[in-house]
Amino acid sequence: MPGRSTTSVTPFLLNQFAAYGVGLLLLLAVLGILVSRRSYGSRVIYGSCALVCSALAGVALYALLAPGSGPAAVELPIGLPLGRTQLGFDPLSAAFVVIVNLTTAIVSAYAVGYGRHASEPQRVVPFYPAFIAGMNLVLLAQDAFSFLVGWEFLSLASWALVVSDDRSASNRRAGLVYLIMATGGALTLLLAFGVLAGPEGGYSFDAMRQTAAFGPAAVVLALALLGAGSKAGLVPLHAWLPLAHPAAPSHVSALMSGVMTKVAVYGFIRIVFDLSGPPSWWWSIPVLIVAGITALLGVLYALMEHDLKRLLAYHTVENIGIIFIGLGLALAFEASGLAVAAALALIAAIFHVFNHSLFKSLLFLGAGAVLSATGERDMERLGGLIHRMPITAFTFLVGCIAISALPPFNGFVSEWLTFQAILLSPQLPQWIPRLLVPAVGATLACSAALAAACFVKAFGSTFLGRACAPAAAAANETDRWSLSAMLLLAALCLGAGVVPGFVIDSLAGVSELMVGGQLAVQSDQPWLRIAPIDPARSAYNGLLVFVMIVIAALLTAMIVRRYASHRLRRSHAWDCGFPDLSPSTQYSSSSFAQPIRRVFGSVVFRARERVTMPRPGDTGRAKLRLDVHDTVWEALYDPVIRFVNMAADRLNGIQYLTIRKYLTLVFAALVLLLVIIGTLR
Amino acid sequence: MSASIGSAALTGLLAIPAIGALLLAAIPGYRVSATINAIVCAFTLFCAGLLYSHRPEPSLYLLVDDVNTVFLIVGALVGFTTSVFSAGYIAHELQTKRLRIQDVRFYHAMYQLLMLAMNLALVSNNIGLMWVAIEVATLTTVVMVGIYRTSAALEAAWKYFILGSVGIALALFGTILVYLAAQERLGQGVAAMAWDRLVASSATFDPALLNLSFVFLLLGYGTKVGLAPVHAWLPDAHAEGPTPISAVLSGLLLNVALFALLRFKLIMAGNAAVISPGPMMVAMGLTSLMFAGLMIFRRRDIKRMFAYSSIEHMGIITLAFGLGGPLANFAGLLHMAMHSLTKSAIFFGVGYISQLEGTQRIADIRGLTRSQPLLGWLLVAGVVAIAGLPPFGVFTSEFLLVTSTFARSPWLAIALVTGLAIAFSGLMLRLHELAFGDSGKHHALPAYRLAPMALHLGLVAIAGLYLPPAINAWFRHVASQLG
Amino acid sequence: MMHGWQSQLAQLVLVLILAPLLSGVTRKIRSRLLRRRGPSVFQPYRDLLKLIRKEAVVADNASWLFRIAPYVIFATTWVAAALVPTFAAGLTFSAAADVIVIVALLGTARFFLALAGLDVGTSFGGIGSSREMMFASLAEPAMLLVVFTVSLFAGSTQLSSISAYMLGPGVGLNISLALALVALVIVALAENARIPVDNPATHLELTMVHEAMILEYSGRHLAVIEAAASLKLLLYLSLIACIFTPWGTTLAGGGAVAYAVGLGAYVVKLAAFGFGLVVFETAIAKMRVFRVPEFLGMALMLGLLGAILLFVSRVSQ
Amino acid sequence: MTPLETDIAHLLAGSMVLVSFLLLYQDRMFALLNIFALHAWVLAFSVAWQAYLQRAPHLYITALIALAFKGVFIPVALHRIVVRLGIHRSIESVVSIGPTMLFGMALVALSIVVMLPVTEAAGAFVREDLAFALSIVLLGLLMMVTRRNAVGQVIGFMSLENGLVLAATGARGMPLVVEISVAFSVLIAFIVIGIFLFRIRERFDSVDVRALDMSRGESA
Repeated sequence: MPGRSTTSVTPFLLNQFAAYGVGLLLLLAVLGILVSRRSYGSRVIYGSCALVCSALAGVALYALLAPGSGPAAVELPIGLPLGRTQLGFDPLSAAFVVIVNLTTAIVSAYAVGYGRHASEPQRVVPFYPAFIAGMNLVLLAQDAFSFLVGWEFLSLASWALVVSDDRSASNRRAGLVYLIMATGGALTLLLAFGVLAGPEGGYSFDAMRQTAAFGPAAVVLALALLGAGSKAGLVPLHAWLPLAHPAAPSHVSALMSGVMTKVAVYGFIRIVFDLSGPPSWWWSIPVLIVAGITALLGVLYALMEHDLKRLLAYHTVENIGIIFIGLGLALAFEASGLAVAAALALIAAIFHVFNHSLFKSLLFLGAGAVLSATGERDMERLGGLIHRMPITAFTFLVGCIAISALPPFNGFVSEWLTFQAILLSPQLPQWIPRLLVPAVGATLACSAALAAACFVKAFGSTFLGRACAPAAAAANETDRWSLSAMLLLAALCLGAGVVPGFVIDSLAGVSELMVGGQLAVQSDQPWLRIAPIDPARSAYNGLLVFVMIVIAALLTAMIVRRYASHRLRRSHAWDCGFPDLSPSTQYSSSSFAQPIRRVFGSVVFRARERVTMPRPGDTGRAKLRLDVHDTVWEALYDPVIRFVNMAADRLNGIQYLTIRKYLTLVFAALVLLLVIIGTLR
Repeated sequence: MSASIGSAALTGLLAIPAIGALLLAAIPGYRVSATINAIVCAFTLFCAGLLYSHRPEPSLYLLVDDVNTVFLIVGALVGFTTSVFSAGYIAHELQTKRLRIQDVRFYHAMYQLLMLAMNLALVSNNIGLMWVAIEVATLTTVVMVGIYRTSAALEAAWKYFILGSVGIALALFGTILVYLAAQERLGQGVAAMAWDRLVASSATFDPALLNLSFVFLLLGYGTKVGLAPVHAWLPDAHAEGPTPISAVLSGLLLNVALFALLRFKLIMAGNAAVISPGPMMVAMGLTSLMFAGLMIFRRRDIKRMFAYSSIEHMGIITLAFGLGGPLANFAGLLHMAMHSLTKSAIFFGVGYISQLEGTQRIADIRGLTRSQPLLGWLLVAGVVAIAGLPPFGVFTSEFLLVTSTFARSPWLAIALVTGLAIAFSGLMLRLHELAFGDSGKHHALPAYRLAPMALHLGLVAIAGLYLPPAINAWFRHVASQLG
Repeated sequence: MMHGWQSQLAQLVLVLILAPLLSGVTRKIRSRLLRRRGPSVFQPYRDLLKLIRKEAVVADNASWLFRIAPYVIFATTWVAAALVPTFAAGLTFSAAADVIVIVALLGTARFFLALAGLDVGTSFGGIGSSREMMFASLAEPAMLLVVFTVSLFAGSTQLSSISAYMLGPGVGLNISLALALVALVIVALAENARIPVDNPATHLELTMVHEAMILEYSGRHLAVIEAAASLKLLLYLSLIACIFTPWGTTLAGGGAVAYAVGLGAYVVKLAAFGFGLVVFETAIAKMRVFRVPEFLGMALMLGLLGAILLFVSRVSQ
Repeated sequence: MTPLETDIAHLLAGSMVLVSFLLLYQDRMFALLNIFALHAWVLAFSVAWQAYLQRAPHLYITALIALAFKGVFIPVALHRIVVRLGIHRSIESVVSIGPTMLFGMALVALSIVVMLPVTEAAGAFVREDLAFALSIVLLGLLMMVTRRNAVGQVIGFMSLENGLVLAATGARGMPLVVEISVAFSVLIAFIVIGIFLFRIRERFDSVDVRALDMSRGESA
């Protein structure tokens, strides 16, 4: 149009870039079908995925930070017959696009190297770009139809990746459970949009914002919790997650756990905060309760686990719980008009989304490196890898510290912000949340501490100690691509931990749009510290703490070097004078978890240990039998399955009736209808 | 001008299959006859296509309007692709001696007769004529179902025959009642059976007679549609007949019967005093959806399983039309078209699978994506499409249906969603067994044989993402007509 | 306005110097109470020097983690200790971290200690690490709930602001505060491996927790770790001091006299708390390992109770 | 038309209902066949009467078909089949006669109830006639459902269809009546041939589940 300089980057242009990016990814998927069998195929596809994703992340970052970039959606002629597909950024989707694509780009770079281990690339490579495209489509969608198309497309592509190694029955089962639960969630979201759209079907998000939700908004909340929660992995809808995430190839697991669940979080925020009008205060109650249970149960499940990838998957459940605690608080504050507090809680949640996407994918990539080096996922059969793969061990350690919410890494910052939000909750006017929030806070603290325990166990039994299996003893460090990707992620974990102010500031637009409030601009604070409410109230300076630790450590080291003796003798382990025993005597991952299992697990998992000691003189071996129940599955899923099976069995008889009996059915139907007709009038 | 072309096309639509039937009855060689079969179907498709743009003048006996054009074109398309698929399929059946050469001759003649009957049923303006046509279509399919002469096939055909006959009788009674209601106003004779006049003046008919008649029509034609609890013939007929016939049954015949039901629903809708037919259709649709969904779990025969899936989808469509209103009707139409294409595509695939594996037992079929990757993945795509996942068209229609339903009656929407979820789980459970896992076998199947299947799925995928504005406007227009 | 950077530096050095003395003093008093003469109060310094001069024996399969862990542990503990107001509140760095950060820093130290315990791959190291983390999984939330309670009083999580508030008129005797204090003491006992949770003096294998983790350490590494342990004890005592008995603490802008007073007050408080600690320890016996969770669970409950009481009572403010 | 004429029409239709009850009541094979023949004859007469009333000569054809085909040919054919298959002993029915009759009564009542609201405008003639036809249809269906015997079920179906023809002819000036009756005759011929060919000795539902398992790969 006249008067606009062609050089200026308009929102519309950005949205167009984004749409092209998605299209490009879909093209890559098609290309993947053709080249996947070639030797170079996987490298080409993964490499270009990395490029496209970084481009998308850049565009989205610009859209997030550039002033005055409001939504001016690209309208595509495709999509719903009764309305056009609209793609575009608003601050929320821009923020999530950045998070998703940043991580995805790095993971794709890892996959360039890791992809070589794939036995059947043609079952992985084509679906990988489709998977990414689906996630971006969900984030960019500005109308219900394309949102759900993206959502289901995403489920479909990731399902194909889960069953990519379909030879193992467990993977097939994982795929089945995953696809069914994902579709169930999508159907509930369908209902939610049905409520929002109303009878004459205003499917664009704008229309939904303008028209008040048809029907009670509580229904929307419930449906959103079910729909988005089932994909995010809220307890008790998490059942598919520990099955599906480990089944996929490790770089895909990283994406599913680190990124895909965040798309679900986005869906929840979009529906509950954006589309379904102003919340009422009690909305926060179910969210907070579910979130607290999720956080605690997730980490406890993880502690019971000795399959490395399953452990990581369960930790995703825990972190989703933490994220939803933040969201629940934000709901409570927003409903009570405490805009700044709401902004704090929301930003804490989204910040944790960002952090978790970083360190969870880092950890899964590390697990992948271990898996490809040893062929083992069972931590009981690993150990001592820190000697064989030092760099992997180092990056994995960084991930462990970050996810355990320990300073100076990023995991701590977001939990610190969440705690700050919790401490603001006495301002809430209602009683129930005021009673609930401290309990939630305790849960949060407890799960953080348990997470630390869990990752001591994970890192310790995987990388430390002595190798428990020849495979672990013969492992070799993984390739350059993978290492550099993991190092990059580790660096990002540290970076986001020491200078969190930038992240918080860049999320200001989101909080403004969603809860109508902002935090003080953090970049104004001296020395890069963050003080969300008021420096006198609470402040944290990650950079300073980090520098101080480093200086203190170096200082100590120097002093010791200067004054201490340098003599160092290698010898057998002391171990209270016991002779050097076989590696099997060292603490395994399940023995490490034993005390915690006895304290918590006996209730939650009905965990029972039975020791059978042979009588003195009897040379038989002693036995320890441990049985742990997945109570959630047994309480919730088994009954449903049993009911469906029972109904199917009952009805199945109808397949085998005789013609006369079928005629009886017809006759009965006829008489019934006639009676109805006869009585209705 | 346009009208004259239209009437020519209409004549062709009926004459070409008739001639084809006679011709094929005369020709012994199956190669030639298979080719001729396909060519005749192609001509029929062409005529149907012409009718989209050129409408003949309606007569007392024949009528072409927007509504039946949709069914005609979808039907002719499926009929054509099926005839192409059937050529290869029948050849294999001959090699394996399951069919004799004279069976094939009979089969081809019957195929065209079936086409004729269905076209006639669709274009007939006279409800009596429509009834006759549907009866003929039923009888032809009955004999085709029994064509293998195995005990199971004969048993299935017999069951189909008896239940079908009862259905026909009920439908006829309903038709007579409608005529009785009409002849008070429209006078005796053919005029009182012409559908367009019935619709025009149904407001003045006697509501009690209309109520009664709809009960009989719903059960009578509902038997043909395969709605529970009068569905019983459908699974066995699909499972035991030749697979092309299963494809035609699911893709066409069910739609034709549903179309008949729609015609009468419109007559009811014209009269304010009648008990609305909507709730009855919704109830039967929902029953079929739930019932079929649960039945899928216990199926061990692959064709029978997909037959139940047809029942499920017919239930959905009936429910949609029962709900009425522009959105739901649009969803119903779209779903009908998409289901025809997808389900026939699936049956094409299933036909090849049962021939390659030499069995229809799901338990004996494993890892198709390994033993025959293209076929396997096409099957996966087909099942994914029929289960209602994007980017396929079924998703679009289910999206519209569910969202529009919730606004009107939440509980119904929840029940609908539950049914969808159940059926979905059942299909996926079986799909995982069929498509994945290790399979020692390796089947060779020339890719071009899969062309019809790929074509259908391609169309469905395109329709899911981009419905051409012309078709879109057309469907919306029809939906608005369906009240 | 802030204190000068000198006072911050002074505190850094001060905690370093006082820490071994504190453990020396406690040991002395302890043996006195047991009717023993006991070593001199300066014995810890001698031990440290001795250890530093000895050669370090490292197990064959110990990794680089085993050798850097002591320094990380020491550094984090030291930084944490330097951030707690001792003789003066509102020091230069105190704005850099609030009490939550301090708790988390100790968590980092514990994390590395537990890893070091697992590194060599002996059974005792494993025992120590797993039990330590189990205790922590209860102690840390209890600690954070104490923090909630206190910071809800002061409306801040900055220790300086908290002690300033505690000096102020607003505070009377309060049930929540009392509960918090008890909880904090229990946590302190657990975190510093004191009786009844653990016995710093024992080497009886099956009862060890802290000692079991550092079993493989020797020489300079052991020295650094011991120093860190004593720093931790000091930290907890001064934490209790600055929250519950902030009297005499130098506030910003005080003169030399004020500093002297503050220092004196601080030393006196440490001595008093140390004495109290020893008396408590000598009075009771060590628990079985699986009684400890109940002990800590009590702390957790007390903390939660205090917090909830406060959350609710803060209705109309 | 004079009341007498309509009364005769009623009489014939009503007597068909009566004969249907006789069919329902009958439990010996040959007697059943004979009574069905009677059913067909009554139908033929009433159709002929309608033809005379409506001055519709084509209805005479329908009457003729009814008479020749259903009144003579089918009973004879069935008779021979019964003899050939040796199933002339008796007809076991699912429900014993008494309840069946009661249920039949209920059905007649139902059909009258649903016909009541039909407006007088539709003509008393049509209404009564329809009520009878409907009850004949329902009774025929009832017979199909309650009889375990193939022949019995065929006869049930044919009586049902007689009801249809009655209704069709009762509807004044309805086109295609002849064609329809022909079509139905073809249908019935199919069924009879089917019984004969497939040796369905006892009943339609001879195929039991175990047999299906083998043939269908669908074990219950």
